[in-house]
Amino acid sequence: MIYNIPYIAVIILIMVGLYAVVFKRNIIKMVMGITIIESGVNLFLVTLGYRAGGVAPIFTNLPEERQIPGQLVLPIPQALTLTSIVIGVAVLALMLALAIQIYRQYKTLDVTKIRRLKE
Amino acid sequence: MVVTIIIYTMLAIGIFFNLLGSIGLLRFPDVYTRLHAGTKCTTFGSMFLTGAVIVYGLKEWYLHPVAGSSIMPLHVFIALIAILVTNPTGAHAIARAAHKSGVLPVNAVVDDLKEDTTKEKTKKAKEAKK
Amino acid sequence: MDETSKIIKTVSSVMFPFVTIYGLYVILHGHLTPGGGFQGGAIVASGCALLVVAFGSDAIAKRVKESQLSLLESIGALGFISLAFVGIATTFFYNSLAGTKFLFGRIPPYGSNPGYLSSGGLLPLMNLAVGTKVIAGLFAIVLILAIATRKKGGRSK
Amino acid sequence: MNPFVPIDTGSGFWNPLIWVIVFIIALLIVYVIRGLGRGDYKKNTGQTKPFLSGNVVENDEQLHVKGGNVYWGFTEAFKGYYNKIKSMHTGDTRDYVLWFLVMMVVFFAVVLGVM
Amino acid sequence: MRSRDAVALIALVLLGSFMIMSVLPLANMIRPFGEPVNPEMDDYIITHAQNETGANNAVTSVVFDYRGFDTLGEATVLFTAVAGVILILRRYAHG
Amino acid sequence: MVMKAFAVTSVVSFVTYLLLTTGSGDLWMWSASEIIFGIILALIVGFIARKIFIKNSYRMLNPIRWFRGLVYLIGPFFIAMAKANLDVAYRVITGKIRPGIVKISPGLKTDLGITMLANSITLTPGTLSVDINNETNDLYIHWINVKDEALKKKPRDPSYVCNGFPKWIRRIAE
Amino acid sequence: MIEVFIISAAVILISIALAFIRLIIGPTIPDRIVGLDTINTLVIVGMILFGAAFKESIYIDVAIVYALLSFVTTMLVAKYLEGGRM
Amino acid sequence: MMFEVLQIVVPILTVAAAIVAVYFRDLLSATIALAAMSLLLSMEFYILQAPDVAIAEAGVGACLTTAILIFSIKATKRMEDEK
Amino acid sequence: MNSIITHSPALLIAIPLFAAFITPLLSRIHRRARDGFVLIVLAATELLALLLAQDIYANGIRKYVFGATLPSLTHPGTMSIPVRIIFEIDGLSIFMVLISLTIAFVATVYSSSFFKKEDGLDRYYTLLLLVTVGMVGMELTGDLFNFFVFLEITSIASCALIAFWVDRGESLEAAFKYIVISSIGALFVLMAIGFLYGQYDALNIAALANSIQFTFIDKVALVLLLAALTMKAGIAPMHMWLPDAYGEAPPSVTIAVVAATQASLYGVLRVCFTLYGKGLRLNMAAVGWTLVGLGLLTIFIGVTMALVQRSLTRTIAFAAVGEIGYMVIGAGTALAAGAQNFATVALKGGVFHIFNDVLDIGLLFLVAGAIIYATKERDLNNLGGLAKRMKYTTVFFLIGLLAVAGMPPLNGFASKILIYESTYQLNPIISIIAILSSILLLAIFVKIFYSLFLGPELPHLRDVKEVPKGMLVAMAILATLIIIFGLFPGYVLQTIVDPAVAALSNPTNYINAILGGA
Repeated sequence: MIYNIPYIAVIILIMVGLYAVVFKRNIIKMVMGITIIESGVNLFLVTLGYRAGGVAPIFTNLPEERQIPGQLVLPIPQALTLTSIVIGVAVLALMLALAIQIYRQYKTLDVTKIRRLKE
Repeated sequence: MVVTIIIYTMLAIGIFFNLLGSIGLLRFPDVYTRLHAGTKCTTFGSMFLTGAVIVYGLKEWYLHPVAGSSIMPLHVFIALIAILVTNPTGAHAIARAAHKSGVLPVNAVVDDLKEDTTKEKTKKAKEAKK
Repeated sequence: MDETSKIIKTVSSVMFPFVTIYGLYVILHGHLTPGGGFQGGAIVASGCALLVVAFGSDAIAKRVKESQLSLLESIGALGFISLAFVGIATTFFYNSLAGTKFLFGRIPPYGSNPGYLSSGGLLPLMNLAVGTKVIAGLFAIVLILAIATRKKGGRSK
Repeated sequence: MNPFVPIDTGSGFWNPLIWVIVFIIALLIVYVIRGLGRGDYKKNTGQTKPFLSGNVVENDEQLHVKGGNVYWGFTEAFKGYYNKIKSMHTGDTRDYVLWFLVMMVVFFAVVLGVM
Repeated sequence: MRSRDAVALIALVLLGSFMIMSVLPLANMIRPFGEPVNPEMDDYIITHAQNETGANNAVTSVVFDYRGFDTLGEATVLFTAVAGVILILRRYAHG
Repeated sequence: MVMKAFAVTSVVSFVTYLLLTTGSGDLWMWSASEIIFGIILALIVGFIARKIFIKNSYRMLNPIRWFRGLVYLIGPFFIAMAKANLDVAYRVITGKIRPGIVKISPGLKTDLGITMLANSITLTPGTLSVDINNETNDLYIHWINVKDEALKKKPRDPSYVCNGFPKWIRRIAE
Repeated sequence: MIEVFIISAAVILISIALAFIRLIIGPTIPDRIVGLDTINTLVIVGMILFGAAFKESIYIDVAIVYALLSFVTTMLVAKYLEGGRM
Repeated sequence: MMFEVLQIVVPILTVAAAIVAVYFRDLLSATIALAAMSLLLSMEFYILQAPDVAIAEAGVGACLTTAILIFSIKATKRMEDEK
Repeated sequence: MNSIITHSPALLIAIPLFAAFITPLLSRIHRRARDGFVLIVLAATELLALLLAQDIYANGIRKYVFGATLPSLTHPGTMSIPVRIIFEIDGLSIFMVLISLTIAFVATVYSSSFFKKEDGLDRYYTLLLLVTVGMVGMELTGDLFNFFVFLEITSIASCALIAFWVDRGESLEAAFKYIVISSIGALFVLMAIGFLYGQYDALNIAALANSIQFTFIDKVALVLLLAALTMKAGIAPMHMWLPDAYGEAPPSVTIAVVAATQASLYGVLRVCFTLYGKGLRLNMAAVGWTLVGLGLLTIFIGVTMALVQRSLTRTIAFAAVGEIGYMVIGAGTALAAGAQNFATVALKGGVFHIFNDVLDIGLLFLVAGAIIYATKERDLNNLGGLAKRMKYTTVFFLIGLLAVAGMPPLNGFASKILIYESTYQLNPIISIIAILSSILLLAIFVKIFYSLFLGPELPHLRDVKEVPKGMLVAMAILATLIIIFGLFPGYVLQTIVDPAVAALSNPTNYINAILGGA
């Protein structure tokens, strides 16, 4: 139970981010919420790859007392997380560019006023 | 053995100052004094902590002079230099921004900067009038 | 007194080459130490962001054009995909340099070792290509967003 | 392969070729019937003019039913439904996300409850 | 908007509880923290990465060799985002 | 002039690169490939940063100045820093402060010198550089415990806040 | 030796928590950045200590990245507060 | 033993930073809190033995995310303005 | 030639990607050169896809392992699951790829004359190519994480394209909504991938499908995947982003986004039928019934909302929502029916309708684009009497509306009748509602056709001209395809739809192709 703290932190992060997206009116705040969800998912992936007592799967100057079988952290989740981080930055940049242009057009950041498209 | 004692001492000093910095950050009344605590103490404490790691790395290098054991002390040294250069600059940037954004020191005895800024403003206003 | 403090400018310009060389180090040593194309590229792009902050986006935009950045980015991306094409004699993305005696062809021994820069096959080259791409791309994003802050109101109707 | 294979729908079949032939035959029949009609119908005379109980006929453009007004009666008849469904489409991004979350809960209920 | 907030809160709470349930080791449902079950694929990479790719960093060998295609996709995502930002802010990019 | 800046930047980058990659091989501490790539990368960095790194402070190329800088760092600077921290510790515990912002004219000309001074001041007892006048190089310093005698005359005496640093820095950087 | 480093890192973590409180309660933006700056330095130190504890010299690279880049954030916020063009 | 304590404290701090980032009405403060969250997340990655990811998060979170957020706040407006 | 076919799965991605990277450079040289280059690249890719399709129909499932010593070496000898990324192409994949590439080609032809003076066209073509790459990648890949990456490429590129008219606030708003919702969805997909990876330590779809055990976590992952992908596919009540995005994008972009939506639908099919399909079909009946219900809701909401729209593009967009419902009903019926024999018929109808829907809706959007191009007007109330000025456009609109409403002998009818027949056997009410909705749709469009094209000329539309040739050619391609598909539905079904349906209903083949040895 106590060792699953990172997993629980993941869920709380995701829920906090979703809270920001669902309840906050400011679009930049919503973007921040999405960033928080993104962080949560990244943490989830890295946590999946953790092996208790292991070190990173890098063989350069590995400490001698770490025998290799079973002593290294799993590498694939880390690779997935890297990809996910890049995607996060890309999406963030795009959303912020849109936010800037929306502000230029609508003169507001309030999402309840940015709704010319309805019905 | 002596090296171990040195490392322990440096760690103790570093931790002391870092904790002190954080406490000062909480106790002081305004931004500038907090900067004193936050910048000076943490920089000094970090110097000692990183110094301890450097000493430790050097000891390892001395004990096992294989290729690669030199990386730790040198990289830590680079990190230390970077901290030393950037921290005071960051503090300066914050202080300047704070003063420009209108956060003035609490209970200030004297404030030359404010005087000068107001002087300049009135001067500019006069020029604008002319 | 509206411009940036001299101290910040000086420190930024002193820091910039160090940040850049460190970023390039991270890019090139991706197969030996933590890091790689993306991480190093992000570091170098952050160094460029440092310059944007210290000297203002006007001064930087005068030196660096958006078209140059996109050119660099395209070159990086093309380099990466071409490196992937190199292996197409066997399969796409086949690491055809590993194990040859050529440029990066060395194979390190199994287990803990100090690492050789000349190992890794196509990996260091791919790192370089991705690094180029990421530097250009992220810097372009930062620069354009910085320029976008300037024109308040813009061309809206 | 025969390009004119019919589709087997389980209980019947569908072959557009037959349909086309039937359609053409029907057209022919219509044409024939049309030919049996009155011959004294003349275009561009008073015969074709609309007669609105003696009121003045407005010009064509005002008679034209605008695209946005089609099925006005239909929407009027189902006003309750349309009010509800229109208020569902708020145009608020947060509501879109909220619908997604609600549907996720529904899926959870279905999958965890039934399976 | 009261009802909307209530619905949103309920949905969030339900979703959170479902997900928390799925990460708690009630019946060993997900791998417990720090103890991967049967990491066959990763162990293969750990043991063969140096041999097959010549890279000491197994993460890099995964990123660029074993899953190199993902990295191509990742680079494409970044390229796409840059193109998108330039497209959206093109009034500013070209001066 | 540009060539010189390029060369200096490249060499500095190369040295940094060598520091980062120690222990990689047999050429004393480096492998041949590291050195080759180091040279290439250093040239690239030199090309990019040639107009940024060194504006006109070529006098820093003198090794005697480096030596002086080292002595300064280990000697007066470190002692002042230790004092500073004890001072802050004292103030954290007792809460006795008497803050104020004073203006001093250290009389340094170069950018590098004033930067070093400002950073030294920030790290030393009770003082923090708040602002700088970009034309006259006057520093505005936040002083945590203002002494009354410093307030007597209007162009303040720098010696109260920066115990002899300007002298050192003039010898290092100017 | 390893335990000592980890205990030191734990104490650093307490300092981080304290600085984090300043980040939360800080009445003005500069107060918050001071908190962030302090956290930054402390995290760098913590990472170095962990690196020493794991005996992994290559982990120090992460700390260097932070040491080089942490003040960009500070300067960005400072620049924003100063007003004027970016 | 100590190590487990760390593995518990850092996630908690991360979550706290995220909550604070959502709580702040001032977008600039929220950005600062987000930077702190990214920093702590990087620390967590570091503790979970993922230095690659930690470097990426450092390079992105410490600088680029904050930079583009602050630029866009500058281009729009600072306060969240909720009634 | 042989090696081209061997490597064609990789080339299908690599060639458009290469072109996308090169387009910004090329557009500095000459505008026309760039347009032609993009067209040639897409045509070549389409040709390659056709070659690959022929090969697959002849020789069965095709796999391509990236970075291995052999393209078909799925996993090294000591391993039981694959390590590397594998492209696995069966009938369904190649079917979807053909759709995507056709649409991308048509969009390019169309936009080469639709856009004249706009700036930013170099990025536009790059992004169009990237959308294509994203869709094709989603459909070809046999790796779950790879699927996520391509999903993100598709959504980011589509978002940027939707915001192409940056001076219209509505476009920006639609793009923002789209990116928010799709990035959240994609994050949940990633979360689900994490759950599956954590359990089975595999990322390959076939390997996962082989070892899936329907534990609690598997169900959670299923829910996350299903919710995110159905949302991306635009199923009610998560469809609301869709009319915004479809309605406000440039029409050539809209048809690309339509194809992207179908790619998400492909994801739904793949998850339901392959990933969770092995031997446990009975358990999926609940999901099937849910999908049927949602599909009905989608049809109903889409059609009724299309009635009250004032904007031409939004009307068509809501009709598109309704059309999506038919495909979902087809898939859902197949899931709910289980092993009964009408499952295949329903699946056939659903899969066939994917292609038909893309063609019909695409044609309608292109016609709407032509009207916007000619009149600069998209409000229905300001349009009328266009038939005299725009003869070809009128004909194309007529074909499109008859097809979308499922009038014989056009293609919409052929697929809809399959769906009606099979759903009637599941539950007659479903089929009746579906038929009624279709009739309502026809009524709406006939009326709109009348008020747009027939009737008197409006004074401000007197100087309207027929649109340029490129746009007409694009519309003509789609119209021809519609007529061919309508006249020879049996042939089309036998050649391309049946392999797709066979691939869906036999997940074991999919699994064995990967895990059954090198």
